[in-house]
Amino acid sequence: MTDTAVEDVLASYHQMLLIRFFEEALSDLFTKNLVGGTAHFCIGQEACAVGVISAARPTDWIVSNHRGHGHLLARGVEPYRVMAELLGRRDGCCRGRGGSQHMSAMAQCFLGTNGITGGGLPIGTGAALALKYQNSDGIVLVFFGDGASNQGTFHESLNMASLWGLPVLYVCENNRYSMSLEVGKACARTPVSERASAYSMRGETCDGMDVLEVRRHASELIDHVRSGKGPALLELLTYRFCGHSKNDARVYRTREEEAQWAERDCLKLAREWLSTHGVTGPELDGAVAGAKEVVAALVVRAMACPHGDREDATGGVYA
Amino acid sequence: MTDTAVEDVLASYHQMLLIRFFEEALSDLFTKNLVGGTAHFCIGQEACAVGVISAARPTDWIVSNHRGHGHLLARGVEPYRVMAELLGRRDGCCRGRGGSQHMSAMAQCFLGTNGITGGGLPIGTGAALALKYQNSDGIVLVFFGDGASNQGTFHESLNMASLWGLPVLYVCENNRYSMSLEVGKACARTPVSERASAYSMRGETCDGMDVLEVRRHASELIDHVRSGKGPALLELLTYRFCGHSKNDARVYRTREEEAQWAERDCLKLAREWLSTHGVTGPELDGAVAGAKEVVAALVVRAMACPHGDREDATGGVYA
Amino acid sequence: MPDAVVRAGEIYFSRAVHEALDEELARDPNVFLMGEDIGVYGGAFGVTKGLLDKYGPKRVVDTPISENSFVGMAVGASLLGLRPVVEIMFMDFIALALDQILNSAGKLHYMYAGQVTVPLVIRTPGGAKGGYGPSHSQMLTNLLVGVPGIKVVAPSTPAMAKGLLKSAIRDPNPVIFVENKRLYPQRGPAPEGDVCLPLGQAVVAAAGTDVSLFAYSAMVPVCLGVKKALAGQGVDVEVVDLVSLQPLDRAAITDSVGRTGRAVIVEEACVTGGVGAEVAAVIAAECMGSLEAPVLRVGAADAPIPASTELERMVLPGPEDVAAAVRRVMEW
Amino acid sequence: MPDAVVRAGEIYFSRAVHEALDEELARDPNVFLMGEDIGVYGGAFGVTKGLLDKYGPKRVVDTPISENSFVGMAVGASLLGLRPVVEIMFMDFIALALDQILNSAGKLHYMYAGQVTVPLVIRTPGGAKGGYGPSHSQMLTNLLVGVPGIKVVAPSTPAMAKGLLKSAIRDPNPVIFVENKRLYPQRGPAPEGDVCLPLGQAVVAAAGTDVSLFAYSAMVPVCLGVKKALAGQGVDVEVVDLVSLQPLDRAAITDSVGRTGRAVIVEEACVTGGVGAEVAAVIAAECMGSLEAPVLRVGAADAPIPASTELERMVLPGPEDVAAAVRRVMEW
Ligand SMILES: Cc1ncc(C[n+]2csc(CCOP(=O)(O)OP(=O)(O)O)c2C)c(N)n1
Ligand SMILES: Cc1ncc(C[n+]2csc(CCOP(=O)(O)OP(=O)(O)O)c2C)c(N)n1
Ligand SMILES: [Mg+2]
Ligand SMILES: [Mg+2]
Repeated sequence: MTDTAVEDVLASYHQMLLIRFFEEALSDLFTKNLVGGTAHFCIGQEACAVGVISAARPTDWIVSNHRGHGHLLARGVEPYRVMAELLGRRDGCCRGRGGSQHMSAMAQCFLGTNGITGGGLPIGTGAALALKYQNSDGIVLVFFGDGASNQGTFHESLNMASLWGLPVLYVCENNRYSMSLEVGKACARTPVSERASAYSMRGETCDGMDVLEVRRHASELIDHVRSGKGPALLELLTYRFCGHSKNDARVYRTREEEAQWAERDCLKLAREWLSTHGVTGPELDGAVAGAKEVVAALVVRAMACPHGDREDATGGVYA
Repeated sequence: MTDTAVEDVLASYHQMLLIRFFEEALSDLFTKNLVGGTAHFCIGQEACAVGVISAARPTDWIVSNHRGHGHLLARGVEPYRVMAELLGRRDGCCRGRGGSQHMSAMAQCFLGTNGITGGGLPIGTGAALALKYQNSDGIVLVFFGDGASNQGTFHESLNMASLWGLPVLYVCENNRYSMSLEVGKACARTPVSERASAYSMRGETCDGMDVLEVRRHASELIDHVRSGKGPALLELLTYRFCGHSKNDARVYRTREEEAQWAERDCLKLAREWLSTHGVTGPELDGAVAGAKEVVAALVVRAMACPHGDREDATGGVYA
Repeated sequence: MPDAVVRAGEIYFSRAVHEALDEELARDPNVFLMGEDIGVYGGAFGVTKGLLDKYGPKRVVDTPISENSFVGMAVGASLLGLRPVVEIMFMDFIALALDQILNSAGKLHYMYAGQVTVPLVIRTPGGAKGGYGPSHSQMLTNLLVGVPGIKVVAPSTPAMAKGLLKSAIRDPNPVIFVENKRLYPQRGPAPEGDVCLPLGQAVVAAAGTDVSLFAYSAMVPVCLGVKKALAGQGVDVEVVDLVSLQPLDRAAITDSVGRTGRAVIVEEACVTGGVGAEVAAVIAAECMGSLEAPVLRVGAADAPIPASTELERMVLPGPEDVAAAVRRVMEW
Repeated sequence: MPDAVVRAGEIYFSRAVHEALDEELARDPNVFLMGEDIGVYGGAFGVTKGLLDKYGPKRVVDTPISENSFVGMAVGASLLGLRPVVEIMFMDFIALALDQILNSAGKLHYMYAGQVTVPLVIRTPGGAKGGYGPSHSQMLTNLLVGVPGIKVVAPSTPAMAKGLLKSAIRDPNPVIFVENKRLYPQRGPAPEGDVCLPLGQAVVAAAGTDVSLFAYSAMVPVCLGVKKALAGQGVDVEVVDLVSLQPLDRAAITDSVGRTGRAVIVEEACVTGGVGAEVAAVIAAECMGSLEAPVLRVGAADAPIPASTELERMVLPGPEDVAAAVRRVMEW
């Protein structure tokens, strides 16, 4: 292993910790009734966001779905502004208008989370069309779930992307459920990546808990896409440790299944890997403590931020 | 060859002749400006409708698309009532309300043509769900085109049909174009039947000009579907000899290509086969003359039928 | 409603919907439910909890996320005699299925000249409930009213929810049954057992003489609150619950305006292009003789619903907005 | 319009649309067209004929039949600075793409707090043209008016078609540009070259003093015909072309009613829930002082459009219906 590899994994570990604690803090705010509405936590799936996005360039575009906090943070959108948005505050990256499922950060080439399952697929595909139109060497990453792969937009978008050779990597985070429906009861064909062949598209499946594996596969497919060989589909096998959204008793799966997946927690795997590769216990503990601190501070700051005013509520409908 | 086989092909030849002359007569009425709106002729594709529908039971349900006259006639819906409907007359099977693209004949288990490309796919799939729900041994045939296979409803419907093992045969009449777009520029993967694997579904492609071949494949897949082994997709390679709809200069394809396909006219192939199998020239000529006569008579009759009244126009919106 | 079936306590609105589904599933073997996560999960708002256990997976069908096609499938199944009751998890997603609603469900009975009926119900919760954001908060009745061949019902109480849903399921036409997230946890009396309420009829929720407030769904309780508040100020408000948005009960509307001479229409949807516009147009056409003031509309600002609960409040119509409109027409 | 650009002859409405597309494609390399069969076929109504040859397949993109996704793709492309002009072959198919119109195109600028604009145009021919039947004849403006964040424009003349389409393409907001099959073969004057018309403004198509007829798209020429017919009977009709259905030019509406005191609203869409309801509601709210008669609406029967041309005529509003409504308000 080269030093760069260790440094990369360490950087990823930092990012995954940030996401994990960010989500836990948010979950805590929900429990305390300090946030309205609902949110979908990506706890357990951190390696997907971090592994894929770290393999891309910061100028590549990202389109996300309803479970998008990890994607935002992995892309380096300021965590404070994400938290403020989730809390509906004026400093939120969309001034509190968008919230969890409707949040963009154009300065970071983050085109938006999306509350409509499957809604991001054509938007990301269209962004890729724009990149090709503009002769850019950028690409688009479109994140979506196993459940979204059953929407018509999946079929329509992948078909057009393939026909026109658009620079887009479709990233399916297969966490085995779409809300309560097990993937085998929702997708007539699994693994989802095998659907790629219906569009003459390259498709691959890999372990979504191992951030190194994710990055390796993503890098390879991103190269493929960027080199003009057409779109590709990457399926990441993962698991959400929490419920689908804030109030979910998880009656559709067993605690045993959950425990098995917990064994393969991406944080645990990354930490083990780093230990084996010479990173010391104190260093790793320091990373954990550091991430917790960062999150605690930004929560305090975001909670103190005021809400928007009437103009924020009703203004700016038209450009 | 058994006598039944010859009789079957002869019956199919009769049906195909009826459809061909019916369509030609309708086209003529359009040329003379005696019909409003537009229509999509199936001239060239007769073997598809006749081959598949003759392989099914009269109690199996049919869902058709915008190019549905052949399906109606092959199912035995009274040609006069179909023509009257096309001419917007009171004796039309939908009293002139539906016209070419919105015509049903429930007594013949014909669930309807459909003006929305891809719109019939979920409807037929839902009918199959009803048949399974009712423990019927009936099945549904859903006809659609190569172009329709790019609608989201294709993906969504085939996925659900496969998940739930619904008794439905999807019949894709691949006539190489969706209006003007060549199938290779519209479908990222061809043959269309290969898309079936994305739904763990059986898929086959066969010559759509040879009515015997069509029936053979359809019979086999209908058996498969009826025996509870789940849905299947049958793709028929065919060609529409005419334009997409009444005003189409066919600039998107060459006259040479058309001539090549004309060589394989389903009527010609069927006639040749029948000749080889002992049917005499006079008998075959008689079939042609007979079909022409039937059509001529029903056109006269339909033209004489009155239009509906105000109640036909605005009544009966609610049951 | 006959006294015999009045139960002692009150029940939640969500429970009333559940009971209607339960009873109709028990009554008619052709009734079945389809939708996302309605089985073991019990639906995003818990309305169908327990029905999978009771009726099995044939009658309670969990679908993949494919709104346009499962609505289309329900249409197809209804043509062969089944009575599908589809849940669209949030009303915001109904746009995905609008083609099948508009071009199939609403038209087939007419365009096939009566050969078929489409006894289909689509239940869907609309409305904003504090922070769900732009794609999970809309009251999209404006998309549905004016689609020929479909009925649209929006109950405001548990009793109505139960009685109207039962009627909707038995109706031979496609009915969109609009629930409201904010109403689910509201309680009210509701009959036990088999009591149907007629579709197509508005209800005078509270009689009054000075001004008619027309409302539906979660805005009805808001209007009743305003009535109470204004009673102290000497304004006697009549609250008419439209209940049926399509067909509209035009007679009930014009009768009420005939009595009061003043009309304010209140809805949670955006003001522009909403149901309120249709009600105002009916009044403008038919009540010239009795109108003593302009017809005003109160509704959401013409904007998406923001995610922040504070901003959301500013976009949605509140009791103050209703009261202000009432005062304006009273002072005319 | 400056005299300099007035051309000698008249041109077809379809030609005017074509010219606007051609000129905008030439002017701005970010403008491109997407839709079904718009390339070598030239579009179902021939509007884009020749543009593929002139601008190539990068600028004129033939799509598969995937309405929801190619509209969503256009949204995505517009976020990165392109200016897609999408054709939806028949307005009836717009329901398939409504999710992306409602939940993406109309909301993104607002919900991302101004970080993006969505400079997207969707052109689509609505209206019945003699026998196309229930799924190819609808004027579905009712689905679009009331969707926040989108603009809706419905020109009635070649000059407007050209000038407004150019403005729509340059506008930073999503604009639905409603054409009409019956207008395509109509001729009229239209300027040569680069003349834009402002969005959002109604136009008094013909001044009058007795009654205001509000109309849009193909009903404007019908109303102008009625004006002529009734002039002989001593009724001086004002015809106001709404042009912009969203936002509505409220001032133009109330001004006209202020002048005439009487209003009839005419549209090709079903009466119930249509644009006419919104216009009537605006009048009912704002013109109390000047109204001398009920506000009437004329539109299609609340039914699907039948395929038979004879039946179609009975469903659609005709000049007799308009004249009858005018007489009713005059005799009030
Ligand atoms: C069009 C639409 N239908 C349904 C929903 C409700 N919903 C939100 S997330 C979700 C499950 C999505 O599953 P998947 O794509 O696997 O993503 P995951 O939640 O597992 O990350 C559902 C049904 C929605 N938001 N949009
Ligand atoms: C939703 C929708 N989009 C577009 C159309 C217009 N249209 C009618 S038929 C057709 C081509 C269909 O191609 P295919 O499915 O291959 O059938 P074919 O016409 O070749 O028989 C198109 C684009 C339509 N009727 N409905
Ligand atoms: Mg999932
Ligand atoms: Mg075809």
